[in-house]
Amino acid sequence: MAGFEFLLQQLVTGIANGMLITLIAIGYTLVYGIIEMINFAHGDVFMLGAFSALTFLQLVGAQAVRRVRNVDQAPSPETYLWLVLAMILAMVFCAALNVMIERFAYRRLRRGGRMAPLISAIGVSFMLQNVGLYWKGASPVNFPRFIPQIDLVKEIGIDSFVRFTTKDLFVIVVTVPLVIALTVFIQRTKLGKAMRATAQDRDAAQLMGIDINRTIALTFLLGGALAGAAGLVSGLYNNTANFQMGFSYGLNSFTAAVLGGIGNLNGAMLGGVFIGVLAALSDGYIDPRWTPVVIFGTLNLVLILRPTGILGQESAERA
Amino acid sequence: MTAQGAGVVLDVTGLTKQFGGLTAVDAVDFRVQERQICSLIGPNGAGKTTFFNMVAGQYEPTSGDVIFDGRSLRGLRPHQITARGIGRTFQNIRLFTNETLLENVLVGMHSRLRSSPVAALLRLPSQRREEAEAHARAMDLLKLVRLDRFADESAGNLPYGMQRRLEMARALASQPKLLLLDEPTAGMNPQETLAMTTLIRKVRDDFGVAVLLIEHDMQVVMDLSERVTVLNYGQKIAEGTPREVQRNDQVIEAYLGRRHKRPEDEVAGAHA
Amino acid sequence: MVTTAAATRRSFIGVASAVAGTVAGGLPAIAQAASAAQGVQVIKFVSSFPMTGSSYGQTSTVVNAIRMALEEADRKAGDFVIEYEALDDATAAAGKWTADKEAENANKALNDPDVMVYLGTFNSGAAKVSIPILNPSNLVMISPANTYPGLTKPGKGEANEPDIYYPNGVRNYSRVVPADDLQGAVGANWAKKLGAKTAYVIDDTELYGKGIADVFVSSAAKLGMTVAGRDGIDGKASDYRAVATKVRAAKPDVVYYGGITQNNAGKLLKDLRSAGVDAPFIGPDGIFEDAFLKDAGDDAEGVYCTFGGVPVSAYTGDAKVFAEKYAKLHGGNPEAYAIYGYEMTKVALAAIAKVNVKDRAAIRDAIFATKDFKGILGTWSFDANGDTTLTTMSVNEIKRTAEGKLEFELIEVVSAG
Amino acid sequence: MSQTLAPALPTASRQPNFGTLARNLFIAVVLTYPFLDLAFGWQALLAFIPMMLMITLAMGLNIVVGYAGLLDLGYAAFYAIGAYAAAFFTSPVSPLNAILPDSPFFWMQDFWVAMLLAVLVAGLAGALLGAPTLRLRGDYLALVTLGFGEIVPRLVKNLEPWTKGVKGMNPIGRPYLFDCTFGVDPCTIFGTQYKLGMIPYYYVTLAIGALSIFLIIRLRNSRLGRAWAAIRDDEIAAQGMGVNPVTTKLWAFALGASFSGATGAIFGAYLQTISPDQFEYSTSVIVLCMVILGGTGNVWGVMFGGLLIQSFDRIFAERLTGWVHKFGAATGVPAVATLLSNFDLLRSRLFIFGLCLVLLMALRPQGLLPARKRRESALIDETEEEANARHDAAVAQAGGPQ
Repeated sequence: MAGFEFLLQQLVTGIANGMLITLIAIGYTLVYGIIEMINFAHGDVFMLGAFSALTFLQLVGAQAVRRVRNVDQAPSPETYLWLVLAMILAMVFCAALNVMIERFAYRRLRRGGRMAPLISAIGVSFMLQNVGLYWKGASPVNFPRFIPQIDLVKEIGIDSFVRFTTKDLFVIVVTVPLVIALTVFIQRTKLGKAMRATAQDRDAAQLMGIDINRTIALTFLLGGALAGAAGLVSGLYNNTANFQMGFSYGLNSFTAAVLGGIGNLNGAMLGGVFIGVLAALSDGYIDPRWTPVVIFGTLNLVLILRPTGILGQESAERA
Repeated sequence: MTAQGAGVVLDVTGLTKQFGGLTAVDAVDFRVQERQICSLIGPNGAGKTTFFNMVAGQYEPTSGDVIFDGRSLRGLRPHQITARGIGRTFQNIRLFTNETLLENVLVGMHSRLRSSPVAALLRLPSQRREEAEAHARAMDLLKLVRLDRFADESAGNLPYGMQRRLEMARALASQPKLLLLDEPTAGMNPQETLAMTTLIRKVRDDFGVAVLLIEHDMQVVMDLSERVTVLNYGQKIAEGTPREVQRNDQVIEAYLGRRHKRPEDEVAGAHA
Repeated sequence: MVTTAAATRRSFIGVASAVAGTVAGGLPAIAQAASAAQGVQVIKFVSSFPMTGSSYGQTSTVVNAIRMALEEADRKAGDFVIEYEALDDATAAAGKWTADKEAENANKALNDPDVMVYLGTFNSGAAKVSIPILNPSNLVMISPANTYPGLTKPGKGEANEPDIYYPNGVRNYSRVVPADDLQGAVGANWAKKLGAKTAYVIDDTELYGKGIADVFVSSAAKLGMTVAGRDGIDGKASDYRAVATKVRAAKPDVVYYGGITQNNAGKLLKDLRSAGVDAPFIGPDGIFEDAFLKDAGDDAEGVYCTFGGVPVSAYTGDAKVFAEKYAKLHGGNPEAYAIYGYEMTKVALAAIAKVNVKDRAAIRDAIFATKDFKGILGTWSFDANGDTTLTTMSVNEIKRTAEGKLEFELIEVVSAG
Repeated sequence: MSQTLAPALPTASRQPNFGTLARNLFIAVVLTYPFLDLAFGWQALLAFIPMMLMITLAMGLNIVVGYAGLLDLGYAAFYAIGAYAAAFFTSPVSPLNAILPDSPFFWMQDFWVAMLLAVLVAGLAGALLGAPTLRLRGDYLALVTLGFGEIVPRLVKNLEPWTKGVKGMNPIGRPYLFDCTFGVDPCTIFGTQYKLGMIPYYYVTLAIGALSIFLIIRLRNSRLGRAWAAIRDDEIAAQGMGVNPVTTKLWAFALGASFSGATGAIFGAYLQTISPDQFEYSTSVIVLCMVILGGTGNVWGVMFGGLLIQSFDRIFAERLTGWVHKFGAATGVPAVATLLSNFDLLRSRLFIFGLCLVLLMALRPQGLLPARKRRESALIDETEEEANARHDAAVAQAGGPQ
C-alpha cells in the first residue's frame, strides 16, 4: 500500500467529517454573528436532533423501513421517503427547540453584557444533556444503518486502498446544498437582508423598521434546523448517538467557526473541513491520543498569527 | 527644542493619514506654543479627530512626524504618549462607567504612579504614601471640576454635563503639558458651555498646560482660542488668530459651501 | 472610625462566645443521643459509587443487588440490625466520579461510628483516594468492580504500590473481582488461541482501559505475538475512521480494545468494520454489558469479551436464582457487576455474624479471614492481599440467537490463576 | 471624604448594625465550623474543604474575568499546573525525586516551599499563555483559553514517563505545622496528641481562601486594580489615560493563575492523589459559573455564588430526593406519598442545576451581588440644580463674560 493512498484515504475521511462539522458550525456562526454570543447549548441541540430522528425511525422502523443489514444492499425507495421525513422532523424539532431556548433563556439577557447569556447557555446545555440522558440512557446507542455503504472506487473498477463509499458521498450531497441554500437565503431574500442588517448594527436595523426579535428568532431557527439536519446526517453516517456527543461535536464545530472567522459562512465551511482533515491526519500519522492537542495547538497558532480567523475580515460578508 | 524655539510644545510636520484610498489628513503642519489655547476647526469629516488620534497615538500616521516636547512621538503606543505628557478627552465621552468618580481620576494618574503590584500586595509604606497622596490629589481635581461631593458615585450615573467635567479632571490627572479636548462643550446648554469655557481657561492658567481643542461652537472657539487652525478635506486651509480666520474667504467658503450638514450652528457662531 | 472598630470587635466577641457556648452545650447533648442509640445495636453499610452521569446504568444495578442481599438476610447479621446508605461519589457538575467527592464520602463513613463496612469503590481511581483515608481507622472496604492491579498486588503497579495505600501497614481493602492482570492475560491467550500472530491494541486512555491494554501487550509479547500498532482513542471523539484506516493498513490478525462501552467502544467497532477490517475484535469486561450490544448493533456479532466470572446467561445454581429474582424485582437483567455487589454484601454479613461485635478492626479481620466461602460465584477465599482466589475467567462471544437477538454466549471458561 | 454622601442615604445609621451582626455571626460560624459539625453530626466538613478550594479558585478567576474582563474558559489548566507542580516537588513518584533529595535544592521538597513554587509556576504559565493571546478579541481569547484547558490535561495524560499518565501521582507531600502533619493522626501539638482528622485541612484551606480574598481586595484597590477595571470598561480610554494594556492583562493572567497554583497544591495534598481527569473542562466551566453567578468583579459576590453552586451540587442536590420523600410522607395523603416516594431526583441533578443557572441569570443578569450597585440616579437628579447654581456662582466669581 502506497503512502499516498493512505494519505488520500485520510483526506476523504477528514473532508466527510468536516462537512458534518460545518453544518453545526454554521449554527454557532449565525448566532455569534447576530448577537455576539457563544451558544454553548448548540451542540446539545444537535444531539437531541440525532435522538429525535432516531426515535422517529425506531417508531416507524418496524413497519415501514427495511434496515440495510447487508452493507452493500440498496434500500427500497420508501426508505428514502422515511429518511426525508425524519430529516424534516429533526429539523423542525431542533428549530423549534432553538427558538424556544432563545425566547426563554437568552432574549431577556440580550442587553445584559456578555457573561449572563454565556452562563444561561451553559445552564441550557446541562438541561439538554440531562434530557438526552433520560431519553436514550447513559451509554451510546446504535443508530441503524439506512444508507448503504458501497465502495464507489471499487464500483468504477479501480482496485485501490482508498475507499470512497456512498456514505461519504451522502454526507457531502446533503451538506453542500444546505450550505448553498442558506447562503442564497441570506444574500438574496428580504429576511436574509434583515439578518445581515441586524448583525451589522442592531439599533440602526431597528430604526429601519426591522423586527429585531423576529430576526434573531429566525437566526436561531435556521441554526437549529441545520443542527437537526446534522443530527440525522451524523446518525446515518456514524451509526451511533449518545447524550454527550453534543460536547465533542460542539467543541470541534465552534473551533471550526472561529478558525474560519466567526460570523462568516464560507469561513465555517473552510474551518470545518480544516478541522476534519487535521483530525484525520493527526489520528492517522501521529496517535489519536494527541489529536486534541494538535487541533487546539493549531487553533491557537492560527489565532495568534491571524487574530480574526482565516476569513475573518471586515470585508467578509457577515451573516 | 532648540531648533523649534523655546516655546513650542507640539510641532507637527507633514502629518498624513490614509485609510485605503482616502486621505483623511493630508500633510498638515501644526504648532502649539506653551500655555497656548489652540483650536482645530472644520466641517464634519474634515479630519480633526483623525488628527487628534494620530497625536494621541491611537492611529499610526501614514507619514509625517509629531514632535512633542522636543522628541518625536512616532512609534509610541497611546499609553506611552500619555506618560510623555499629553492628556486627552474623547468626542463621545469615554468614562469608566462602572467605577466611581474618584477611581476614574485615579486611573488618569496611572502613568504618574510607580508602585508595583507586589508593593500593593504587601502594602509597603511607599505604596501607602503614594496612594494617600494620589487620593488627595484626585479629590483636589474633583473639587476643581466641582464634582467632589459625588466622589464615591458611579461615573455612569452622572448626567451628561458632569461627565464632560469628570473627563476633564481625569485628563488633568496625568499631569499633562498638553491637553487635547475633543469637542468639550458638545451637547451642552449655554450655561454649561460657559462654565466649561471658564474651566478650560482656569486650567490653563492654574496648571500651565497648553490646550488643543476641537470645537464646533464658534463662540467657544472665539472666546478661548489664541490661535485657530482650520481643516477641510484633511488639508489645512487657514491658520491664525480667531479674527484672521473669521475673515478668511476659504474658511467661509468651506463652511457655507457644498454639502454641509449643520451650517446654521457655525454661521451663528461665526457672526458672534 | 475608632468607635466602629471597637463596636465591631465587641459584637464579634459576643457572637463568637455565643457560638462557642452552643458548641459546648451541644456536645453533651450529642453524647446523650449517642448513648441512647447504643441500645439499638445498629451497624451501617455505606456504598460509594458514581450515581450521577454515565455510570448510573451499572451502579444502580449494583446498589439494587446490595439491597437484595440485605433484604434476604432480613437486614440482620448476628445481633445487629444492618442499615445501608448509598453515597454518590459523582457531582452533577463533573458528571462522573470526582476525587474530592470520594474523599468526602470516605470521611463521612470514617466519622460515623456506626459504619462498619465501606462498599466501594466502582472506579479504581476512586479507590486510590479512599483506601488511605479509611486504612488508619481499620474500616474495611470491599469493591465489586475495581480491577486496577496496583491497588493490592505488589509489583503489578508503580514501585510504591500497593503499600502506599496502607499507611498503618494492615490491609483493609478487598475486592471480589479478579484484577486486570489476570484478565489482560486471558485476552492475550485467547488471541493466541485464535491463531493470531499480530495484534492491534487500542485503549480509551483511562486508568482501567489503558491498564488492561498494557497487560495485554506484555502478555502478547510473552506469547510470541507482535503488536502491529497501539493507539489511544478519546472516548468523547465523534469518529474513529482515521484510526480504522490505520488498522486496515496494518492488517493485524486481531484487534484488542482496552476500555469501556461508554468510551465509544461500539463506534470504534463499527468504524473498523465499515473500513473493511474483519479481524476478530476482543475486549475486556468493560464492554461486557447489554449497553455494548445496544451500541454496537449488528456489528457486535462475533466480538469476544473476557470477563472475570461467567455471563448472566450462563449462570447456574444460586447465580441463576439470583438473576431470576433480580429480573423479577427490577424488571431487567442485572448488569455484569451486580452479582459482585450481591456477593460482597453476603461476605460482609457472614463476617459480622461470625464475630458478632461492632468493632471495625474485628470485622475487617473477619472479612479478610473469609475462607472457602460458598457464595453464588462459587467457593472462594480472600488471599492476604484482599484479592479473591476466584480466578475463573470466561471468554464470551456475541452471537445471534434463533430469534435474531444478539447475546453474550459463554464459549470457554479458563482458570487464570 | 465619604461623609459627603451620608446625608442622602436613608437610615444609614441603622443598617450596619444588623449587617455587622450577620457578618460576625458568619465569621464565627466559619471559624468554629469543624467543631459545630462534630457537635451536631452534620457530616459536611469534607464537603466544605473542596467547596472552599473551588471558591478560592473562583477568586483567582475573578481577577481575569471579573476585574480585567478577559473571558477564560480553561482556568482548570492552571489548577492542574499548580497541583502537578507541587506534586513534582513533593511526590516520591515524581521524576524530580531522583535528583532533588541529594541536591542542594532538597528544601524544595518541603510542602510549604513546594506550594510557593507551585504559585510561581502557575503564575508563569499564566503569563506565558497570556503573552501571545493579548491581541485577540474577547471571544477569540475565550476559545484559545478553552483550547489551552483541553491541551494541558492531555499533555499530562500523554507524557506518562514524567507525570505517570492516567494513573496519576500519589502520594503527595502533606502540609504540616510544628509537629503536626495534616491528615495523619494522631497529631502532636506542643507535646499533646490529638485526633484531628481532616480538620487541619479545613483551616489551612480557610486560611488560604481568606488570604486570597485579603490580597485580592488589596490588588483591587491599587494602581493595577484600577487599571484592570479601566481596561475592562474601555480599553481605548484606558490607553489614553496611560494604562499599558499589555502588561496590565499579563498581570491579570499571571496573578489569576497563581491563585490556582496554591489551590492546586492544597487540593493535591488533601486528596493525596492527582490525575489528569480531575482538571477537565467541567471544572473550568463550574468555576466560571461561580464567578459570574455571584456577580463578576465583586469578591463577596463570587464567594456567595461559589457557596451557592457548590452547596447545591454537593449538599442540597444529594439530599433533595430524601426531602421530597419526607415531604410526601408528611402530607399524610397516601397517593401523594407513593407518588413522591417514586421520585428519584438523582438522575435529574444536571437538569435542576442547569435550570437554576438559567433562572438565576434571568432574574439577576448582573449576578447576585453585582460589582457596584448602580443606584437609581435619583440622588444626582436631585442635586443637579444645586450643582448648576454652584456653577453659576463659580462663573460669576471668575468674572466670565456675560
